[in-house]
Amino acid sequence: QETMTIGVAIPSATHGFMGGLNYHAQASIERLEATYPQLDFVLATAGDAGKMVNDIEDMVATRNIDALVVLPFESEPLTAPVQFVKEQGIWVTVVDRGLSVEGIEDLYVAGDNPGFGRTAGEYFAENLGEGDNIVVLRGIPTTLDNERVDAFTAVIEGSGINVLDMQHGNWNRDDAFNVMQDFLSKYDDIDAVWAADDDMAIGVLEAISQADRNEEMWVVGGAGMKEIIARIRDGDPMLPVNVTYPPAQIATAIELTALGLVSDTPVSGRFIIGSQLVTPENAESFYFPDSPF
Amino acid sequence: MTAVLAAKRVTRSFGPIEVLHGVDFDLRPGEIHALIGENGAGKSTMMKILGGYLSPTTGGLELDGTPVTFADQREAEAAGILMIHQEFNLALQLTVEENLFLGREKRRGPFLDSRAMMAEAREWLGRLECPVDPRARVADLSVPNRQMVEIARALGRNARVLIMDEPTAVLTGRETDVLLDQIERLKAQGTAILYTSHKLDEIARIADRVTVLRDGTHITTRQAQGFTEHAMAEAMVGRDLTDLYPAKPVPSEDIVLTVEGVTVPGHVRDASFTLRRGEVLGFAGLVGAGRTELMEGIAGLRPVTGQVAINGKPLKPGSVLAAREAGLVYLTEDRKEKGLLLGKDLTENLTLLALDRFGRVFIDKGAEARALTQATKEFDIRANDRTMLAGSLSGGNQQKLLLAKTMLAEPQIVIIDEPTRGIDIGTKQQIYDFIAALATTGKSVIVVSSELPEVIGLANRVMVMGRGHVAGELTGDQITEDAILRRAMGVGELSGDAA
Amino acid sequence: MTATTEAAPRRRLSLHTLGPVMALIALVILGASLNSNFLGAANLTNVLARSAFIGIIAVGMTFVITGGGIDLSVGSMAAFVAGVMILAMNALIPSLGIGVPLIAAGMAVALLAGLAAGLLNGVLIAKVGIEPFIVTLGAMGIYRSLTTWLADGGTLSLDFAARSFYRPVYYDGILGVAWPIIVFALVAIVGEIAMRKTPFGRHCAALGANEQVAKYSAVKVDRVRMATYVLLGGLVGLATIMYVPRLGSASGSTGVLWELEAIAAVIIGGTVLKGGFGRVWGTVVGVLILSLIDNILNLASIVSPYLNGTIQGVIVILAVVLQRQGKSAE
Amino acid sequence: MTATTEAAPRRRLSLHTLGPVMALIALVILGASLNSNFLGAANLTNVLARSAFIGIIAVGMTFVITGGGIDLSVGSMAAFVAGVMILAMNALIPSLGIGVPLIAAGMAVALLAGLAAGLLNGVLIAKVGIEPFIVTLGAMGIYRSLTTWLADGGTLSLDFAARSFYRPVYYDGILGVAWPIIVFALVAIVGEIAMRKTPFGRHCAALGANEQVAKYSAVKVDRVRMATYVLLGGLVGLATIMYVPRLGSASGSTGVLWELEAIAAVIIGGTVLKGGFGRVWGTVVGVLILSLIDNILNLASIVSPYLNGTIQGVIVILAVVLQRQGKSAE
Ligand SMILES: Nc1ncnc2c1ncn2[C@@H]1O[C@H](COP(=O)(O)OP(=O)(O)OP(=O)(O)O)[C@@H](O)[C@H]1O
Ligand SMILES: Nc1ncnc2c1ncn2[C@@H]1O[C@H](COP(=O)(O)OP(=O)(O)OP(=O)(O)O)[C@@H](O)[C@H]1O
Ligand SMILES: [Mg+2]
Ligand SMILES: [Mg+2]
Repeated sequence: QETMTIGVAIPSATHGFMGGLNYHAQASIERLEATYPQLDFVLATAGDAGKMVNDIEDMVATRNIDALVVLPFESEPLTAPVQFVKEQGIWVTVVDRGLSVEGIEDLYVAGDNPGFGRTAGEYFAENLGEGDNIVVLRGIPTTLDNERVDAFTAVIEGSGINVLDMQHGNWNRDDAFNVMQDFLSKYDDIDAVWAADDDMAIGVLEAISQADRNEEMWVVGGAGMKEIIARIRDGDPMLPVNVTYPPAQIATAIELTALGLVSDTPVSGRFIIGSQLVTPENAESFYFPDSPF
Repeated sequence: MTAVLAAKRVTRSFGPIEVLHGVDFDLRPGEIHALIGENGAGKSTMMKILGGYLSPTTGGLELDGTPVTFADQREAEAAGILMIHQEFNLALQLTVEENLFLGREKRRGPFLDSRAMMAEAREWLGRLECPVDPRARVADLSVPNRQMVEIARALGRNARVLIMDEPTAVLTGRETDVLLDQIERLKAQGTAILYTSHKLDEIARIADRVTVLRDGTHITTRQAQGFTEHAMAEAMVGRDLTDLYPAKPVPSEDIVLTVEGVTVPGHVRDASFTLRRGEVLGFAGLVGAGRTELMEGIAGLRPVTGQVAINGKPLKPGSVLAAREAGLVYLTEDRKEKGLLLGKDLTENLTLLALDRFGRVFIDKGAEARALTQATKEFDIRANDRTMLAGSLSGGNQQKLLLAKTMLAEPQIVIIDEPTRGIDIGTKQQIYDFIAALATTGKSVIVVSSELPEVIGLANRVMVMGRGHVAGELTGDQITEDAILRRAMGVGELSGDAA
Repeated sequence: MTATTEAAPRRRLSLHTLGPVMALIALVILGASLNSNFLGAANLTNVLARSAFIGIIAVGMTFVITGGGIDLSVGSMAAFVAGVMILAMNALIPSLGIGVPLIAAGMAVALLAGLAAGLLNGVLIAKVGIEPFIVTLGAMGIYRSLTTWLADGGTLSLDFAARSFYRPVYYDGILGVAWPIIVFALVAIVGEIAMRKTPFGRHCAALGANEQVAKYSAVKVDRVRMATYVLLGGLVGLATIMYVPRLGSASGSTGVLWELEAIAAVIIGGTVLKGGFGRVWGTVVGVLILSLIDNILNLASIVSPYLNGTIQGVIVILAVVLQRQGKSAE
Repeated sequence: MTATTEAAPRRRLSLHTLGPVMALIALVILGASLNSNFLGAANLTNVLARSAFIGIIAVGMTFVITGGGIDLSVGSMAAFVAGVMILAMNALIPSLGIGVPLIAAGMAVALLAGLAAGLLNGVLIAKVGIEPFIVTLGAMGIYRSLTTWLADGGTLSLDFAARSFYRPVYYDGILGVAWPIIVFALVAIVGEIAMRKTPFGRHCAALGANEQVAKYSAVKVDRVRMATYVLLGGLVGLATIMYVPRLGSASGSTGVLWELEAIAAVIIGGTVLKGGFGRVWGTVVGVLILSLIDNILNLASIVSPYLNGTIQGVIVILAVVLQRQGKSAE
């Protein structure tokens, strides 16, 4: 039986979410290699868009891949190279960040970035009222960060909630800690924080507890880090809810791609994994103790 | 005859301190004008002003009788004035040829004309009988050869005025002869030459006129004819100079240093000698004989094979600190690259070698200050102020600082490589007395010198080196210039102990 | 890399000396005028405590740079040391329980790991003779990736109970002064004394100024050079000891760009990048300048946050322009 | 920063000279043994073409470093230039249409922007006299944040039709040799000639070796120093011209860490970090070594991708160890 190779190109594990994504990618590859001896995998992680394009070129030129699973580091720069891969007759699965030209990929598996911001925004709008103050920690300046924040602001617009400040915490605990410390120095009245990512939420929580203002505000992170989910499950008053953005979507994508290669199962199409609100009631079902994220 | 270049009532200050006080000076075409004076008298400063490297604080320069100011040395050079610095002015990482043509490369179209430059470099070096390869890196050259490159660079540029600041300080007799011949040739072509040296015999030999500076003041300018060396020395120092060399001390029979079969790869083969307590041992030889390398090997600065023992105890090879702790220190001939931290102040330089004597945990700054006071007195270091940088001292005073630094380690055995390089005649006498006094107090001194009179005048015994091995040993009355040179060049009777 | 080596500073109270201090004062005034909480104890404590990690490392970096070296690996070394420390502490909980012995063991592990990492850099640089830039660039990649690998791509977290016990090491202090500030101050003072008053400091400067001269002056050049890297490694370990109790975690993104920040602080403080002259107090000023810029940008929210980097860059350059102005005016 | 300055290489065919070449050959053999496609035209074209960006920049960096400087801003400068180029081209489409004039205009904008950025660095360093490390560190932050700001936090994209038209500049070539390879080869050859055969190259080396001496030898020190930065800026512009058709976009994360990669390539190639000696062909070898490491890691999925950084770091250090071995054996 002929062996087939699947190339997987993802960003490297530079922050919690990507770490989780890397974990799920490797775990599913291990699983699939055991299940399907005829499948070979090439996993490459990249720290920037150029390196990711290099990796994809190498997969095509030297590893003769039959399918490519890619989570584009950025949409625009990856579009042409992935299109080129497609033109070679290679199956293409795109994960999470869509390409800037429609219809290149055979399979699209993604989370819902605007939905991520919207779900959080809706919770804020429902639980805060006229004149309440919030601060926002954004991620690394990127398109997807913009999409999330735009959706968030669109929802709370008109609710009377004041967004006191927005700064970039770069999806990083230390940066978020520093930014939150300074927000706390700057504003005497903060009712809630949207940290947009659970790594940042950790830093934010620490800054708040150092300033001894735990009673005053609550924090909503995002992406469902296991520690945070556990605290929600246990009813931490500072962490009322979370919004999912599952790093495991990469596993879905790889598995579907593998299935498409080894069987006749039709797998092309679009799979959008919606962002769900994690509440103390449903938290248990979002808790994965083995994931590093 | 009108002067090509003249200085009118030139003063120059560094910070609050004036080092030249209204000096008048003129230089005529086709003459060799010597500028002499003690260390720190202001010779280099005067020359730098004439060469456009420094500007006068007050007063001015005249070129062909019309006042000029040089914004920088480039303008002076455009006017045909060139200077050979007392301190080297070469980029060590570059090759000889690259240095020779730096800033005035020959071009063919947009490219360098390497072949022409190489040929010309060979010609200039050949004219100076300097055997270095133009492709060699300057960093790999010995100090004398660097000086020859520096000279070649100036000679190759057809200057109207050539200023030479102690060009022969690091040269041996033979190279000096070659250089002086070249200077005579330039003079015959009408070049005006300003020359300084602490070797007064050279001055007497080539100068047409002599100007004497003392403490930044113009003392006299007169015809060289009939100006004896002795008179020059007195005019410089302002006091009577008697016998230059002190009486030779009598060494004891104890052997303090045994060097046996020492080989420094690439430089010295199988050198053996001994040194006695209270002895002054001279090392003579031509440039490139390997004296420096042998001494550096003994002092732990180069990898060596063979045995070195101090007071019978073998010395750990390759460690300067071990040598120092055993009582042996080496004073380098390369003051600028290996001797002093030119960007640091006097104190930091003075105490670097013997820093552990100023406290193991904290440095005792008070003791350091006292040491500096002591050293400036003992070695007559003339510094404007105590916090000045070593690089701002006059050349001779840098040498004195280096000597002071070395002696601060209180060695039993001192190896001094070129002890009086750039030292004025008055101070030379002090240093000779100092060396003799050291020996008298039971210390042992090795003097490596290219000035034969110095070796002859000081040493109890002389080792002659030639082409990387010890070519002979001379004692007592055997020590004559002729005997040394014959052995150094490998002609005449070779004594049995030569390797 | 301009002509700075030649003209090592000498004059006291010159603009060159005052440059960074003036920049610092200007920043403080700016901050105070922008926000009334700026000079409050809480904000000052925040800023100073945050500066401590980079600050402690930058003091060590001052010695490395003064000795003519450079170390690009400190940021990722800190991440690695933190990772090792967390793993060790988690592993020791069953045997030591949660308490002072556990913390002490963790601290010892961090210090030893830091010293070992510094020693490795030092040996490669001083004994094998490889360019410090290359050794530490390589080490930077190595530690960063080892940390990611240890954390399996994610974050290494200290056991929750252990962290709660350890937490006061960052947040508490004596007489209202937080521990990181105290430790940073001590390191800075000891560093300043070591640089100015001990043979080691002298030898570093001599080595950086002219290695040949140092060698001819019986300075054990290799040993001094190695010592600077070991010292820096040890200080990275110490910084990590302060860092881990803050968030209780380490990941591949811990300490990213700390190396550039530390080096920048050293240079802003007046140490000469090519070696030969170093000033520990200047480094402290440099660290404070860099921290204050961030703090003020967060407090002010004048501009698009996208432009924060621009303002930072401009201020850093201006701070050094001030300093050089004094110099070129001689 | 070790004893390298003294013994800058001169001897031909020594291990020191051959070190990087041997490392390169070893990598090629390793790659060929791991995968039969490694030496195929497609893979070689890929590797060489993608080396071109860093390679072109590294050639310029060789001059800057030889002249005793450093430039940390090249990566973010490339991002900024790419951003400006894309904005300019998008803006010009209505008036120029999609065609050769548009591409030519875009190229001109990129070159000019690069030269201007280099000039700015050069003026601050050579005329104002600020440490190159600080100037270019500041510039790095400034350009990076300006790019993010221009892109409004996202990505600047070249109009799709324009990109399709422009794309062959990266992917096509002459006689099967891709354009970036041709341009890189030309830049390397011209650079090597400029370094060895023109007064400019000599003056750079003299400046890096000893600024005083250069100045006293009638070398226009400031002008040469400035020229190295302007040259580097221009080459960043040129690299961008090749880069934009490949990815068609620019964002705040474009060119991250290019500066370190370019500097590493220069040092691996044997140029002395403290200045005074530079070798353009060595830089080319250095760039190829760095690209091959990535390529080989992709060829052989031997280890956890988390450890890629470790392997990279170790190989980089080893490549330079080879080189130094030759040196210390003198
Ligand atoms: N850059 C400087 N800064 C401060 N003082 C200086 C500087 N350059 C020279 N001096 C001082 O000027 C005086 C004259 O020095 P100069 O070098 O001209 O002496 P010199 O006659 O050449 O001595 P030597 O025979 O030792 O070379 C000395 O006292 C010296 O310390
Ligand atoms: N035969 C030779 N041919 C060419 N170069 C030589 C030869 N012998 C020695 N050299 C070079 O000359 C230098 C010798 O050093 P140096 O001239 O300092 O020796 P020395 O005997 O100490 O003489 P001096 O003390 O007068 O300078 C070394 O750098 C060596 O490479
Ligand atoms: Mg002089
Ligand atoms: Mg000698």
